[in-house]
Amino acid sequence: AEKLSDGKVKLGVLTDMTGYYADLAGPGSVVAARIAVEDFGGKVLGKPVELVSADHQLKADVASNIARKWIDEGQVDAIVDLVSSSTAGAVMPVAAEKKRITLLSGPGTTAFTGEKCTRYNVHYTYNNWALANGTGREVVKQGGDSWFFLTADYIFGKSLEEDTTKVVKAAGGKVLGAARYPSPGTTDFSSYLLQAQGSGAKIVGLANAGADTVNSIRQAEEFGITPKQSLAGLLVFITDVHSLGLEAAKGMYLTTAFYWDLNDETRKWSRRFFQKHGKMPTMVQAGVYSSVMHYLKAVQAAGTDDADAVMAKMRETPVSDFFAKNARIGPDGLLRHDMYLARVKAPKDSKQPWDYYQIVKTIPAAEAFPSVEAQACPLAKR
Amino acid sequence: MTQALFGQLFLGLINGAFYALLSLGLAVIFGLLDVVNFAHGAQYMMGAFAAWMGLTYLGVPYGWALLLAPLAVGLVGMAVERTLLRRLQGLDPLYGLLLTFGLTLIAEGLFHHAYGNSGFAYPVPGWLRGGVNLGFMFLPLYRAWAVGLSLAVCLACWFVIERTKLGAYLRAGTENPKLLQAFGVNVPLMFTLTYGFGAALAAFAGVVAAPVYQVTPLMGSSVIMVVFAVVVIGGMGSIGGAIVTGLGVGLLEGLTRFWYPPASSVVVFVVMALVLLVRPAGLFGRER
Amino acid sequence: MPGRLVTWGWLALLAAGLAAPFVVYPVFAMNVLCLALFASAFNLLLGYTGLLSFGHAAFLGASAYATGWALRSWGLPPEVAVLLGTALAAALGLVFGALAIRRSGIYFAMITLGFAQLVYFLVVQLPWTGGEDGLQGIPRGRALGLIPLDDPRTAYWFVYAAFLAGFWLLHRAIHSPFGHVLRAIRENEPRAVSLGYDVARYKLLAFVLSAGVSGLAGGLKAVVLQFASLSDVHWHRSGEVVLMTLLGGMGTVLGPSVGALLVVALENYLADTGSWVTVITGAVFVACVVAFRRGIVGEVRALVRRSFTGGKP
Amino acid sequence: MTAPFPAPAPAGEMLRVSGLHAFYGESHVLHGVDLAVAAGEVVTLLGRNGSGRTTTLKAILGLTGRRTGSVVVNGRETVRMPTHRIVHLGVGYCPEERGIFSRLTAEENLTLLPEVRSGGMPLERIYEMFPNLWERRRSPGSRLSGGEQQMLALARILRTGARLLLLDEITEGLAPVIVQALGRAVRALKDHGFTLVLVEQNFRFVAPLADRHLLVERGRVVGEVARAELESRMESLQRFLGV
Amino acid sequence: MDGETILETRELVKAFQGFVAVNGVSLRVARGSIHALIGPNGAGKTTVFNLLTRFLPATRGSILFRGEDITRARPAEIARRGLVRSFQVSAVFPDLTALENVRVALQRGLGTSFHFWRPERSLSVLDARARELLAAVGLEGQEQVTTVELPYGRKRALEIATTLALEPEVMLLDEPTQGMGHEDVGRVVGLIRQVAAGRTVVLVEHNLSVVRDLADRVTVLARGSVLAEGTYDEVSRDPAVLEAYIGASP
Ligand SMILES: Nc1ncnc2c1ncn2[C@@H]1O[C@H](COP(=O)(O)OP(=O)(O)OP(=O)(O)O)[C@@H](O)[C@H]1O
Ligand SMILES: Nc1ncnc2c1ncn2[C@@H]1O[C@H](COP(=O)(O)OP(=O)(O)OP(=O)(O)O)[C@@H](O)[C@H]1O
Ligand SMILES: [Mg+2]
Ligand SMILES: [Mg+2]
Repeated sequence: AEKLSDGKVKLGVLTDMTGYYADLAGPGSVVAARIAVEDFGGKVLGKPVELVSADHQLKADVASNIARKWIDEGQVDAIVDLVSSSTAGAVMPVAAEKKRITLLSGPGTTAFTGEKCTRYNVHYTYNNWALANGTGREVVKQGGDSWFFLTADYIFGKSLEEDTTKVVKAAGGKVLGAARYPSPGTTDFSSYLLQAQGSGAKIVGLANAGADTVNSIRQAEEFGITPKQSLAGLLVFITDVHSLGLEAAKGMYLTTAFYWDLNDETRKWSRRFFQKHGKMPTMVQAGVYSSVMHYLKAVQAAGTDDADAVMAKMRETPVSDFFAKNARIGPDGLLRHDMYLARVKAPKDSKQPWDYYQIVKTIPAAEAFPSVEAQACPLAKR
Repeated sequence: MTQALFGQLFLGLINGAFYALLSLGLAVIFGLLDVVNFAHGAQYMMGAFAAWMGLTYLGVPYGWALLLAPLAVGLVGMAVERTLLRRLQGLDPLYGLLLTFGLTLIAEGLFHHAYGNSGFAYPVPGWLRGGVNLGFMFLPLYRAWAVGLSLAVCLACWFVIERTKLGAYLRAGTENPKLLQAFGVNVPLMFTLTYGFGAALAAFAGVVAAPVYQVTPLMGSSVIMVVFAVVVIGGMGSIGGAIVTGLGVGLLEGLTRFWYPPASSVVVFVVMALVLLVRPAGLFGRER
Repeated sequence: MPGRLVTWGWLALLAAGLAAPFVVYPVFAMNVLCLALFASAFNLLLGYTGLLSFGHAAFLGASAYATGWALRSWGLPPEVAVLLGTALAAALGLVFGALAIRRSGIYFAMITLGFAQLVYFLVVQLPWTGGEDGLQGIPRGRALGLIPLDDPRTAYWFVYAAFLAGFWLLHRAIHSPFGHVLRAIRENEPRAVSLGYDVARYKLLAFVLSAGVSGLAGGLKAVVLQFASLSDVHWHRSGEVVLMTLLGGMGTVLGPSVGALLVVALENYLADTGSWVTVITGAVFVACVVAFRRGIVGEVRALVRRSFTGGKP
Repeated sequence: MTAPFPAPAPAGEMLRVSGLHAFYGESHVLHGVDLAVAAGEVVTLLGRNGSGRTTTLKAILGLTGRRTGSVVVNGRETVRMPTHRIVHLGVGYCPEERGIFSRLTAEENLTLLPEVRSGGMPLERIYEMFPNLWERRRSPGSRLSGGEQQMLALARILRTGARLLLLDEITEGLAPVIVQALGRAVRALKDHGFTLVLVEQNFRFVAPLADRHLLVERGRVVGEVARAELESRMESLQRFLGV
Repeated sequence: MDGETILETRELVKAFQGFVAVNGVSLRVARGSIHALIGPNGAGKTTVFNLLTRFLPATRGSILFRGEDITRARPAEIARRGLVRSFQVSAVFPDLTALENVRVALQRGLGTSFHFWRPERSLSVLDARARELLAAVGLEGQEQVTTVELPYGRKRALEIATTLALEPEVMLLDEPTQGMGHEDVGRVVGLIRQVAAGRTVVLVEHNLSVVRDLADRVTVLARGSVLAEGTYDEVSRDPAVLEAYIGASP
C-alpha cells in the first residue's frame, strides 16, 4: 500500500553554487525551490517533502556523479534546475535510465527536447530556439542584418549560435563568422572581440550567458567596439543587467520568460523572493519555483511518486500560475508558454531599483517555441 | 588584415608582459632557493584579490593597491618560507614543488569558498579610462599602461639584480649560498626576503592584471601553466632570459591567434617540445 | 617477515576486493579501483624510478576519451576498447617520455606538466571530444561480447579483474630484472651508468609502462562512469595522483592503493561541501610533504621493520 | 694520542676549539679537535691530504653538516650560532676552492662582503697591495687567472675588518712569484696584528711565517711544533707528512 | 715498459665556461699495469676520469681504448666495452642489499634487463657469483645487509666488488682509500693488487704510500696539465713535483 517509494518525496536542486551562473541560478534557485515546498505545505500525500541541493561546479562529471549518488543512495525523486547544458546533458540520461524526473530550468539547449529528449524530462523555462527567435528576429528587423558570433564553446553556446544563425538567415541577414572561446575559464575576451571587429559585422551576437556575457559586454565597450558595432545579448538575465549597470546595458534587446514587474502576481511573488534572497528573481529561479510546484501537484494528483504516473499527470495538467498561463508540456517534454521581448531601459527611465526592462511585446507560446512536429524527438513522433 | 595582425600582436604583448613578470619572479626564487614555486599563480591571484578586497571593503584606490597588495602577499610569502619551505632545505627540490602545489590548492579553495568562481570586475581607475585609436586598433589606455608598467618593473628588477650591491648578493647566493653565509651575510634571512619578494612580484602582476582579466580564484592556475612552459623554453638561465622569453611567448600566441585561433592555447607547449628537441637546456639555460 | 603471513594477507585482500560491491556502493568501489591502479602506475615512476611526472592525467584522460569513443561510436566490446585506450596511452607515453627524459628532476616535472597541458587543450579544442561537455553517454557494452555490464556488480567484477591484471603487471615489473635496474637508477643514477646501463632507455620503458597502465585505468574509468571528461585530463588530476602516492607511501606496493582509497573517500565524503575538498586536499598535501614523507604504508613498514630488527632504525 | 699544548693566556685568546667533532652527512670526519690560537699569532695546520684540515676550518665556521664540541671565538661560544653570526665576531675565511663568484665582477667580488668589524682595509690600499686586481676589476670572476682569483679571495676578506683569518691553501696552484708576493702580504698582515690560521701543503711557504705548526691526522690534532723546534724536528715532521 | 697501450688520450682539453680544468693531457696506460694519477686538489684528476668515461664531453682531443676512438661513445657503452669507473664519493645503491648491489652489475650479462615480465627468481642464478665477489672483498656474511647500514669503508669495498662484477678490462678507481681507516686501507691495497692481476687499473689517490705500494707508473697532474710521469721513485724526486704537490723539504 506504499504510494510513495521510501515514504517521502525528495527533490534535489543541482546547480552552480559558486561559478559563472551562480548569480542567475545557484543559491537563488535553492531559495525558489524552498519557497515552493513551503507554499505547498511541506507535505504531499501526508508524507514530508525533502529538499537537498548540491554544487555541480559546472562540471559534467561531477554533476552525473552527484545525480547517481542522489538516486542510488539518497532516494531523490526529481532533480531540478541543472543550469548549464553540459551538466544537464550528463544528468538527463542517468536520471532517465533510473526512472527519475529532471526539471530543467537553467539550461537552454534546444536538443534536450529534440534528439536528446528523454521520457522523464521537462524543459521548463526557456530554450535557445525561443531566444534566437525572439531576439534574433527583432534585431534583424531593426536593420542588424550582418552578424558575427562570440560563442561559449560548449553545447549551450554552440546550439544558441546555430539556432540564431538559422533565424538570421531566414530573416534575410547573413552571418560572417564566429569566434568560439573555451568556457568556463575565459575572462579576457579582447582577442575574440578584435576578431569580431575585424569581421565588420553590424551585430556581434553573444552566444553565452552569465558572467561571460557581462565580461564581454564590458570589454567590448573598453575596446571601443560598441558604438560602431552593436551587441546582441542572446541570453541576458536580470542579474547580468544589474551587475553591468543600465549605462552599459541600455537599449539592448533580450528575450525572457519572466520579468518581476509584469503584473501584480509576479510582483507579489518576486517581492517574497527578494526578501529571502536580496535580489530580484531571474527567469531561471522563477522557473524553478513553478516547476517544483507543478511537480508536487502532479504527485498529489497521481497519488504516487512513480515517475511514469507523475509525468503523465504533469503533461495532462496545464501550468497556470504567475510564471505561465495555461501552458502545456508537450510529448517532447517542452513546456510551451509565452515569452517576452524586452528592451533595457536607459538610466533616466528607471524609476526604482530593479526597474530595468521595458516589455516590447509578448511572444505567444505557439510562436515562441518550436512546434512538436519540428522537434527531432523520437517520443514526439508517435 | 594587417590591422588584425597588429591588434593580436599587441594583445599578445600584454599577455607577454605578464608572463615576463611572473617568470621573472619564478626565476629569482628558483635561483636562490632552488624551489619551483608552484604557488606563484596563487600569489598572483591573491594579489588581484587583495586589490579588489581593498577597494571593495576599505576603499583603497588602485594606486595604493599597487603598493599594498604586493606587500601583504609578500608578508604571507615570508611566513610560508619561514614556517614551511625552510623545513625542506637540503631535500630533493621536488618536495618544494609539491609543497607549493599543496599551498596552491589551499589558497584557491579558500578563495573559491569565500568568493565563488565567477569572479569580480576590478574597475579601471578613472585616470586610465578611455583609449587611443592606433589606426590598427583601439587601444584601451589601461592596457597600454599595464604593458608599460610591467616592462618597467621587469627592467628595474633586471637592473637591481645585475647592477647593484643587493643584486650582487642575490647572484652570489644563487651561485653558492653556503659560502656567502661564510662571509657574514645572513643567508637565511635573504632566503625569506627573496621568497617574499618573488611572491610580491607575483602579487604585483596580479594587481596590474585585475582590471584586465577578471579577479577570480582560478586566474592564477591558468596562467602559471603557460609560465612554466615559458620557463622550460627559456631555461631559467638568466633574469634577462626570463623576460625575453615571456614577451616572446606572448607575441607568439598573438601571432597564432591571428593565423589559427584554436591553436593559440597549445602553441606554447608545441614550442616547448620543439625547443626540448633541439636544446634540452632551453634557450638561455645552462646544462647543470 | 614470515612469508606465510604475507601470503595470507594478500589472499585476504583479494577476497575483500571480491566482496567489496556487497558492502559499498559499487560505483564508488570501481572508482577507487581505477584510481588505485592509476596511482600504482604512477608509483612505478615516482617510487621505483625516482621520476616525478606532473602530467600523468594526460595518459589517464587520453585513454578515457579513446575508450569512450571506441565504445560509443564503434561499438567495440569493452575489453577491446579499453585495450585500445591503453595502447594509445602507451604510445603517447613513448612520445612524451622520449622528450621529457632528456631533462631530470624539477625540469622533468615541468615538462611533463607542459605536455599534459598540451593534451588538455587538444581535448578542449578537438571536435569529437565534446569540449566542456565531455564524452557523455558511453555504453558499457558486453564484456567478451557476452556478459552485459549494466549491472553494477557485474561491472565491478570486470573492473576488478582488469585491475588485478594491471596491478599484477606492475608488481611483476617492479620485481623483475628490469625493476631491479630501475631501483638502481633511482638510488644512484651515475653509478648505474658506470655499470653499463643505458639509463635513458630504462627510464623510457618505465615511462611507457606507467603511461600504459595509467591508460588502462583511464579506460576502465570511462567504462565505469560512462563518461570521459575534462577533469580526467586536468592538472588537478595529475596533482591528485601525486597526493595519493605520497599519502599512501611512495615506493611501496600497496601505498598508492591505500592513498587512492583515502583520497576518493575523502572527496566523496566532502563532495557536497564544494571547495572545502580542495582546501583539505591541499592541507593533506602540505602535511605529507612537511611531516610525513614516507606515507602511511611507508610508516607502517618502517614500524614493522623496526620491531623486527630490534630498535635499529 | 692527543698531544698537550701550552695554553696561551685566555685574555689574548682569539680562538679556542675543544672536542670538536664534525660530519659530512654520514661520514664522521673530525674526531675531537683541540686547539687554541692567541691573538696576533700565526698558526698552521699541517697534515696529509684528507687529514681533515679543511674540515677543521669549515667546522669552526659551522659549514660542515653537523658539529659538536666547543668553538670559542673572541670569547664567545659559537657552536650553536648560525654561520653569519660567527663571521660577525670578526672572522674572515678564504676557502680552499677560492670561492670566487663567477657571475660577479672582480670589484663586485671585492666589495660584496659585508664589513664585520670596523677598521677594514680601504679599497685603495687593497688595490695598492694587489695591482693586478685594479687592472682586472671589471672582469667577471670566472675570467681571472688562478693566481688572480687567489689574490682576490684573500683581498676581499681584508676589506671586512676581520681580525681572525682562516686561510685554506692560499698558495695552491700559484706561480712562485705570486707565492712570494703572498708571503709578503701574509707577513704584512702578521705585522698588523692579524691572527692567522693557515692550512698549507706548501711547507716552504709557511715555515718562515708561522709561530706554531699543529699536526693533524685523522681528524685530530696529534702534535705541535713551535718555530724554535723546527730545525730539530724536521725529520719526524717529514715522516709525518709522508714526504 | 712492457705491454702495449690499452688506453690513450691525446691532447685532451676540458673547459668549463672559460675555466680550463684539463689542458692538453696526453696519457698512455699500458695493458696490465697499475697507473696512478696524482696531483694537487683541483689538478683535474677527477675531470680526466669523467672525460674518459664520457660523463663529461671533452672540449678537444681524443680518447682511444684498445686502439678504437671512444671520444664520442655514450657512457653506458664505454662501460660495456670494459672501461669501468668507481667514484670519488662512495657509489653504492643505498637501499639495496649488498647482494643486490653486486647482482645489479652481474645482471647485465644475462641480457634480460629489459624483461619486465620475468620474475625476480630469474636472477637467483647470479647469487653464487655475487657471494663469491662479496667474499673476495671481505663482505661474506653481510649479503643481506641493506647498504646504508654498512660502515663507510665497507661501502668502498662493496663498490669495488660491484665494479669487479663487470669483469672490466680497465678499472678506473677514484681515491679508493679515501675515508678509510688504516686496516681498511691495507685490505683495499691488497684487494687492488689482487684484482689488478690480468687487468689494467688507473688510480687516483692522495695517499702516497698507497701509490708507492701499488703503482707501476705515476702521472702527476697540476693545473690541468701533465707535470711529470715515471715510476713513483722518479716522480717523487722530480723537483717540479716536489714543488707543486709533495711539498719540497727545505
Ligand atoms: N663534502 C664532503 N663529503 C664527504 N666527505 C668529505 C667531504 N669533504 C671532505 N670529506 C672527507 O673528509 C676528510 C677530510 O677532508 P679535508 O678536506 O678536511 O682534508 P684536508 O686535510 O683539507 O686535505 P686536502 O685539502 O689536502 O684534500 C677526507 O677524507 C675527505 O674525503
Ligand atoms: N662541472 C664543473 N664546472 C666548473 N668547474 C669544474 C667542474 N668540475 C670540476 N671543475 C673544476 O675543475 C678543476 C679540476 O677538478 P677535479 O675535480 O678534476 O680535480 P681533482 O684533481 O680531482 O681534485 P681533488 O683531488 O680535489 O679531487 C677544479 O678547479 C674544479 O673546480
Ligand atoms: Mg683541504
Ligand atoms: Mg677529485
